[in-house]
Amino acid sequence: MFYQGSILKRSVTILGPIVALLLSGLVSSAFGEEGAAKLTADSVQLNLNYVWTLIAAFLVFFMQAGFALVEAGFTRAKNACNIIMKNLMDFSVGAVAFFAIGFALMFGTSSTSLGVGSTGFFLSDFAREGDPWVYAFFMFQVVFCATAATIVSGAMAERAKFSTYLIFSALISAVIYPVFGSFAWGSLYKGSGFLERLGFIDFAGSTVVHSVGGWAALVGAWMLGPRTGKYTQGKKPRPIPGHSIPLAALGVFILFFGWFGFNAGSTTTGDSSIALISVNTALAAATGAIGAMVTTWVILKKPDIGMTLNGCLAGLVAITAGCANVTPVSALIIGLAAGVVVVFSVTFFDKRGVDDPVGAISVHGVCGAWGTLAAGLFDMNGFALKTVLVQLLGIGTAFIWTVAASFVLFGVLKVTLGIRVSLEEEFAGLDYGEHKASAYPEFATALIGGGAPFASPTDLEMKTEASIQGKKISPKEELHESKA
Amino acid sequence: MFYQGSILKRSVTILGPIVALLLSGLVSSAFGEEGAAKLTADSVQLNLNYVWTLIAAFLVFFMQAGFALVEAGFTRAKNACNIIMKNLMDFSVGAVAFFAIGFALMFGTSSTSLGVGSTGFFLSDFAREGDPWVYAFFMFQVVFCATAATIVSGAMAERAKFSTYLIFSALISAVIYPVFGSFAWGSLYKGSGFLERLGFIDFAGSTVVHSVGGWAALVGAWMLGPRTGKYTQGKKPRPIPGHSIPLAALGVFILFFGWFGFNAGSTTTGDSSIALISVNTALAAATGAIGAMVTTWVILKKPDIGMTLNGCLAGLVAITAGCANVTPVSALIIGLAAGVVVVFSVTFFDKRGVDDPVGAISVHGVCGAWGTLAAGLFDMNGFALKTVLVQLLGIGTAFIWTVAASFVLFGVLKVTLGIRVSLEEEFAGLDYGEHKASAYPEFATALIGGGAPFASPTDLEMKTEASIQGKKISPKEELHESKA
Amino acid sequence: MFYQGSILKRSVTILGPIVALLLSGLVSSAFGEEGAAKLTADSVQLNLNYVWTLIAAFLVFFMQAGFALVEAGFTRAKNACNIIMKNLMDFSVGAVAFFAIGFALMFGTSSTSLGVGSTGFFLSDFAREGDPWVYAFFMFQVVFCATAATIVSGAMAERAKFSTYLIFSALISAVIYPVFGSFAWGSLYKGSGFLERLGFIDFAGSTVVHSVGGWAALVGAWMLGPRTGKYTQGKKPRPIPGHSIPLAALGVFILFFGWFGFNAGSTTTGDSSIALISVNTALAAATGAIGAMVTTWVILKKPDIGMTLNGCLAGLVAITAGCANVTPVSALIIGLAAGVVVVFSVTFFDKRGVDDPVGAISVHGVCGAWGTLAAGLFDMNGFALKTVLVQLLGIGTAFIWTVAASFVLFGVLKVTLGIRVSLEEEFAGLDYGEHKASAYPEFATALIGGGAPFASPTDLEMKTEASIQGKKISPKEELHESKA
Amino acid sequence: MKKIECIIKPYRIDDVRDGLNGIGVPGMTISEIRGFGRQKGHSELYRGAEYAVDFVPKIKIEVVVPDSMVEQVLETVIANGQTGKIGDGKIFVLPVEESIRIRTGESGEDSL
Amino acid sequence: MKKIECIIKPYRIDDVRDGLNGIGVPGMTISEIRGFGRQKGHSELYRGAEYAVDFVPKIKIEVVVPDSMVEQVLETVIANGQTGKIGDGKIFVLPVEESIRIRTGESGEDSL
Amino acid sequence: MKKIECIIKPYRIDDVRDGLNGIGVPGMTISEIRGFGRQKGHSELYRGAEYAVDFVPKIKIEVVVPDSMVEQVLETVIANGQTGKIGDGKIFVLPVEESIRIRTGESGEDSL
Ligand SMILES: Nc1ncnc2c1ncn2[C@@H]1O[C@H](COP(=O)(O)OP(=O)(O)O)[C@@H](O)[C@H]1O
Ligand SMILES: Nc1ncnc2c1ncn2[C@@H]1O[C@H](COP(=O)(O)OP(=O)(O)O)[C@@H](O)[C@H]1O
Ligand SMILES: Nc1ncnc2c1ncn2[C@@H]1O[C@H](COP(=O)(O)OP(=O)(O)O)[C@@H](O)[C@H]1O
Repeated sequence: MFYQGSILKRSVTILGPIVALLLSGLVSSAFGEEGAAKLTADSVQLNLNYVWTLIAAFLVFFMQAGFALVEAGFTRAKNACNIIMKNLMDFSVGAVAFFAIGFALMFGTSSTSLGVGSTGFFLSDFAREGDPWVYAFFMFQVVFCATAATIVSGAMAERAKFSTYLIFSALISAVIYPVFGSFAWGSLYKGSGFLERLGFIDFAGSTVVHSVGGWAALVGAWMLGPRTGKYTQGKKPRPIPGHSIPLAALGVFILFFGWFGFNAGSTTTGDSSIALISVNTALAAATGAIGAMVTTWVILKKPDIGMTLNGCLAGLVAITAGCANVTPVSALIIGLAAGVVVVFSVTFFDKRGVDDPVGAISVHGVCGAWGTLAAGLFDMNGFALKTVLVQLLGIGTAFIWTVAASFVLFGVLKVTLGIRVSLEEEFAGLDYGEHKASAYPEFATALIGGGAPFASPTDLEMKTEASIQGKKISPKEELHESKA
Repeated sequence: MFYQGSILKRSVTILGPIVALLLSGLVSSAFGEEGAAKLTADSVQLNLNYVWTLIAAFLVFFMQAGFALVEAGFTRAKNACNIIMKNLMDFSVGAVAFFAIGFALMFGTSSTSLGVGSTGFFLSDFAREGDPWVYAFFMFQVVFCATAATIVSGAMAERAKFSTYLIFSALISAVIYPVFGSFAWGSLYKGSGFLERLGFIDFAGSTVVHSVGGWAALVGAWMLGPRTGKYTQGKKPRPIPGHSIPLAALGVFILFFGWFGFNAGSTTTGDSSIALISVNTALAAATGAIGAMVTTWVILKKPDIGMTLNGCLAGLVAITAGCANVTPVSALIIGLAAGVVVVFSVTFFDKRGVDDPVGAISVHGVCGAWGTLAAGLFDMNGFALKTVLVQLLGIGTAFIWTVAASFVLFGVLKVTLGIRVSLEEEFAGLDYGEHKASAYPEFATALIGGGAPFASPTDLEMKTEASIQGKKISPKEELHESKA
Repeated sequence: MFYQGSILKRSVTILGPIVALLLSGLVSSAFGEEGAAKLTADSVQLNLNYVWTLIAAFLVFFMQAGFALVEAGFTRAKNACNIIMKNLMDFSVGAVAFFAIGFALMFGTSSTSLGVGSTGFFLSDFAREGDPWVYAFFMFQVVFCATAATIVSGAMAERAKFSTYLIFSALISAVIYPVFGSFAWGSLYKGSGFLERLGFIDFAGSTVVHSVGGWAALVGAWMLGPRTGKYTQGKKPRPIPGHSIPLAALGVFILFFGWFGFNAGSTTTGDSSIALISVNTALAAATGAIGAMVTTWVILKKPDIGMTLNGCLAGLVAITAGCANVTPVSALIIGLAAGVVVVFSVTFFDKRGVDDPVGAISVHGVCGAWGTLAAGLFDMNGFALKTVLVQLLGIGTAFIWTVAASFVLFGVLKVTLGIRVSLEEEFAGLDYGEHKASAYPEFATALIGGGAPFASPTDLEMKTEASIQGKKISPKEELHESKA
Repeated sequence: MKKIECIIKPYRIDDVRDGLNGIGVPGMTISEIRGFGRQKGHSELYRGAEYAVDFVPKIKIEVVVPDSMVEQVLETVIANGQTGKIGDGKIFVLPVEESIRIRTGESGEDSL
Repeated sequence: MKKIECIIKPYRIDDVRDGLNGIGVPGMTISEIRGFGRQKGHSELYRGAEYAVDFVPKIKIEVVVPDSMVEQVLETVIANGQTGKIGDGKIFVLPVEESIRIRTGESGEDSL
Repeated sequence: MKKIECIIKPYRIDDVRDGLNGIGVPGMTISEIRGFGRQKGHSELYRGAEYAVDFVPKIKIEVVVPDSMVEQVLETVIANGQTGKIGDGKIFVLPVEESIRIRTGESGEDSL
């Protein structure tokens, strides 16, 4: 009696008339007029699900900060403001686009057998229904969508035009991500996708979120062409060192932290299953970092920090699909393999002329695919060839859909508005060119680069060039290998 | 039976004799001797409320890191240690002051009709009562109080004397914030304020926390006078660029993350109402950023990063009052408007001679007022003129109380101890002057500034001046327009 | 009825077949086939305990980022990559080691009266049992273990060999920490330690985690010898300023944030007791910061920022033992004392020739001991000499065990593999020597140091020395006082 | 032609530069240097201990002018750089044998 | 011996350095400086307001060579540093009376 | 008067400076530069790939002294800057025609 009384008193005292209105008016809740008198274990569990799902969503949101830092840290100081703006806008523009369109495509009732939805734009027909769960579910899904979108900015860093990028970012959130999402996850709400009907396992989105982001990044990086100075005349890649490893590392720690919400929160239910998921997540990240570190130590004779950071993320991406259906020992193996794979994958793309400044394609695309496959291979319910085949189907569908859709989208943008900044702007830095800004106005950044000749000469000097000398400077032609 | 047994076993095994004592001694809880045998849905919901409220409080606490970074990033390197110390002390000194005095004024039983409390100093008469809820509630409130206090440091950055600032910080936490808080929120515990009795809507504190902080910041910035070099002799404002946009941006992401706790946690109840609040919070922040970006893009021809970051915060401040009583579509509009307003507001104060290095007055004061008004205008229970008038009354009361109280407080401090550092110290940087410290001892910061003549010449050189040449150097008089 | 139906529908819709398998297969849960129909208050409370414990574990995990930043910020730029790698590996290697061995030693069934466990390696015999709580409990414990391990890296920063450090890090997680942990906390799971049987109070680990980490740090720092240039020929200590106070401060804020999970999460039960714990945690941190600030202000005439940051952490460490059994007013005192103590302790070790770049020994070792004692002295159940004596026994046991074990371990490593980098590598920086990396390749760091002659000359120049001139350069002998 | 090197206090740079522009100096080159001289450095605190920062930050201006302008440059620098306090700095005059403008290849005083 | 000081555009540094290495210049010293001249700076935005960054970043190369090499060095710097745009920079030639190699104590042209 | 420019290894700076103070040099100016010469740079790793950092960091000391002190300065710099390894650096001596102390306007050797 004491506690019930206390709850009543508090809920009235604390929430006051505003919430009372809320409860009776907009939403019908466990604390509605009759409800308050009759809390049941079921209604409390439902409340617990709200709390858990939303806290997990907040953690996933925080991953945006992690992405911003990783991408800023792994690129040059002269582009830091720009990459941060792109990350902030991935969420801002993406959230609005997903609210308006994407959520409906992904989770609305579908009239086709593929599963793409066609009801519920602007959450319109959901809100009337009375069940506030749609808000909790939307909140969790919108931060997932933002994650997929933000992956792309890293691979396109230091040369993608800001205005066009915003359009792309809006469309990946409104269309590209939700359409594939509806195939695999539509039935989490009102939809029903063909992949989930086949038994496709992608618990928290190795494919749905990470591979989709990674393959869109691949198309983007490829269509943009490499950063000027990234390749020698003989097409040999040259490293362009990122300007702040501590910021990049902080980004990785933040992503790791947020990933617990990403994986464990995907239950959207606060129950005992979240424990195993969390353990698997932590262990795979750990072995991912170890795997990449050891691989570079063997190959390069030194434990490479950039790769180790990528390896940690690779482990996280890889466990995302199977975090709920593999054992901890399997998680150790899945993460370790991802850490090894990511090192070779980064080098592979680098050599093929795809310039991905942060390793997004390898971390999210390749390791997302690996993780999805692994969720089938290591399924703790036993190995089944059918499951593995369905996993491969899902991986392949994601690749084809995303590459095709991104290709069309970037292609149209390229021939219409242009997707790449001018050479002068690239030299001067996108901070100046796109935002007339400096990330670190008080610090002298090196004008004389290391290995990458255009790593820095471009800096402040070029800003001036760009600003006073009109359109075109003509640095000797052969030095530049801009492709876009 | 299984689970009940398991809980019993665990609670005994895990918590051991210490907690057993705790339970029987200090607090009476659902796990007390009899309690354990009879968990009810009500008592579990109560526990859930504890968990939710405390986690939300932790998130709000983390906003302190966000404020510290935004303020450090938007000011010069030579003052970075000082602004960080001020932020750390806002919490440290403020928490003690609120514990000792503020909480009692805000939430104690009141003998006047205004609502200011007069019982419960040092939580004294609460603890005896036996209900540990007071601790959870205090925890949530103390981080709110710290937020209000820390807003002020940004507007007064780069010139406010550290020792006097500490006194001010203690008093805003002990008196200025709690008194107004008691008007609007007293009844959340034992008080009863006149504004809440009139139906004032300020769910999570656009006015109670942000405007109060913002208006105190206004008085502080105005009484201090602008930073030396901020205005030309013709009184035209000159920008003094902040030293690290990446740190400032990280601060904004952290604030955004913490804000979910700020708004949704204000239910202090873990139920379904937190979902809508979270969605509104995210959407308003998104459109706030978009609003500011587009506005600067139109006016200045470039999307300005500093303003976009401010715009995101402006959206968050604005949705704080109405996050629980407006629809998501309204949230989009409220945030968008805040993003536009903040750009004009920053410029307005800048031109009027109020030097606010981080935009605190505009973000928290002005957009807090806008958000409070918007909570009335967009009330999803329908528009009512009375509600809007009450909102205006609340906004006005906050302004008058805070400006008056701050004016007296800063006035007294100014004529007694002084509120501004000496010109030499300002040149040398407050890091050296107040703390004899360097934020970045290994990095050469530019001695030759950009637009702001004293942006940097002041640096290391002036430290030496200040340290070896006794009290006063006399740089040519006309160069300095210090007003305080 | 409505809600129950809704839960059923959602749990089926959302979780799909995967989770269904999970539930029936691996774990038996409240949502199992029959379970779903019969949620009880007990089962919901159990779910709440899962949610609370895991969220707290995530917060504690995030402290890893805090440690990395504090340690990087308080050391020189040329060693930033290395210290970050060490922190990342403390978790990565440590988590695997604790999973494989440590958890079994700490919490397995014990056949001796000391309490060290001997069952459950690789969580093997736990998983079969069916209760998924072991995963939640492991998750919480593994992040504690990582905390203890990571403390050590700070004290050994800027000179400890990376490869050997990894071995040490694995062994502290696999053996040193778990063995002592089993004495004090074994019965939280299946063990039964001699200290807990005596009534030793260390609620969240002032001794178990922090002192153990701190004393291992002491042995490590002592056996390594000081950084070259740290002491004059007359053995007078010289400060070697850290390269980024803002990063260090951000680290402290993150640690403070994570500490709420550390202390309040140690209930592993979501109930009302977490409120008092949180309040105590916040207040002790606040007075810790104030205590250190005032102490330096009195002694050094200026409020020292580095010490104030250490003071905040000292307050947190100190309240960790007694956070659940002291009153808020006691917490204020405990924190304040810790803040004062840490200042003198740092100076003490500095003068004694123990070079601890970040103050880890004083913050974690000394203040951990103080906090453990204080948990006895300020016990709100009343003062009892016996309790205090048991506390002293626990403090002493931790010291003896950790110092002895670390001494043997470091001793063996020193004579076999070596624990310190070469003088050339130390000059060039461990970033170059161990990882061939630069933390900030675009920023010119000062070649001309302040007080510490080798603060910087070592930088880029020495990298070259080290790389081109084979093994040994011979800077004039008398300049170097390397001891290891 | 002469090269005039001026070591000045950083916060005088704006005035000195404006002064030199005023007398028609065609260009100049500026760098940040650390000075040791009569004016001594200062001390800082780090985690409870004090240490000396023994240099003083200064700015070096290098300007090459025809012999005829030397006198005027010296006067201008002194007028604008002087505060009368220790540490105001030095001016050194060095001979220059040739000057070339890279853009055009012009040489001699025309190239300045 | 002469000391040749070249102020060039930063992004020409790789070519100029390679050119000088090509003609057998034994060594050189490079620093980052800020130039004021015909080429003007640019403006930036900060939180909604515009401000001028009035200098242009440049690189200074200092190379000391025997008198016999001076001509060749000048030609090489012009050839590699020239873009034909305002702001290409200057070359100044100054007399050097003595040069010493610290490692060996050798002096004169042998020490270069 | 002569201006003596010394390019030395960064970690020799404390000794060289103390040496020069010891013989009564009234002041000096120090800057951080990047050297190219016989001593070559090194390579670093970044995300799995190697790249060359082709310069070597050096410190430049500039000190202007009366002709009578030149010899002593040279000896002191050599004595304190020498390690005997490649890359110890150079000393260049340049003529100075005039020196002025900005604070007082004094000129000639008195101004040093
Ligand atoms: N002999 C010198 N050679 C080169 N630079 C010098 C010399 N003497 C002084 N300087 C430079 O001039 C600066 C100012 O000199 P200082 O002796 O402090 O004051 P003042 O110029 O007022 O006598 C020094 O910091 C140093 O950079
Ligand atoms: N009289 C001068 N003395 C010293 N440096 C100069 C002088 N004139 C120009 N400079 C340097 O040369 C750079 C280029 O000069 P500028 O006048 O902009 O273009 P240009 O060399 O094409 O005529 C300037 O930025 C400045 O660093
Ligand atoms: N001809 C030169 N002109 C200007 N600076 C030079 C010249 N030769 C060498 N230097 C400078 O002296 C430094 C040391 O020279 P280096 O050839 O590496 O070794 P050493 O002095 O032992 O022969 C170089 O890094 C460069 O900064």
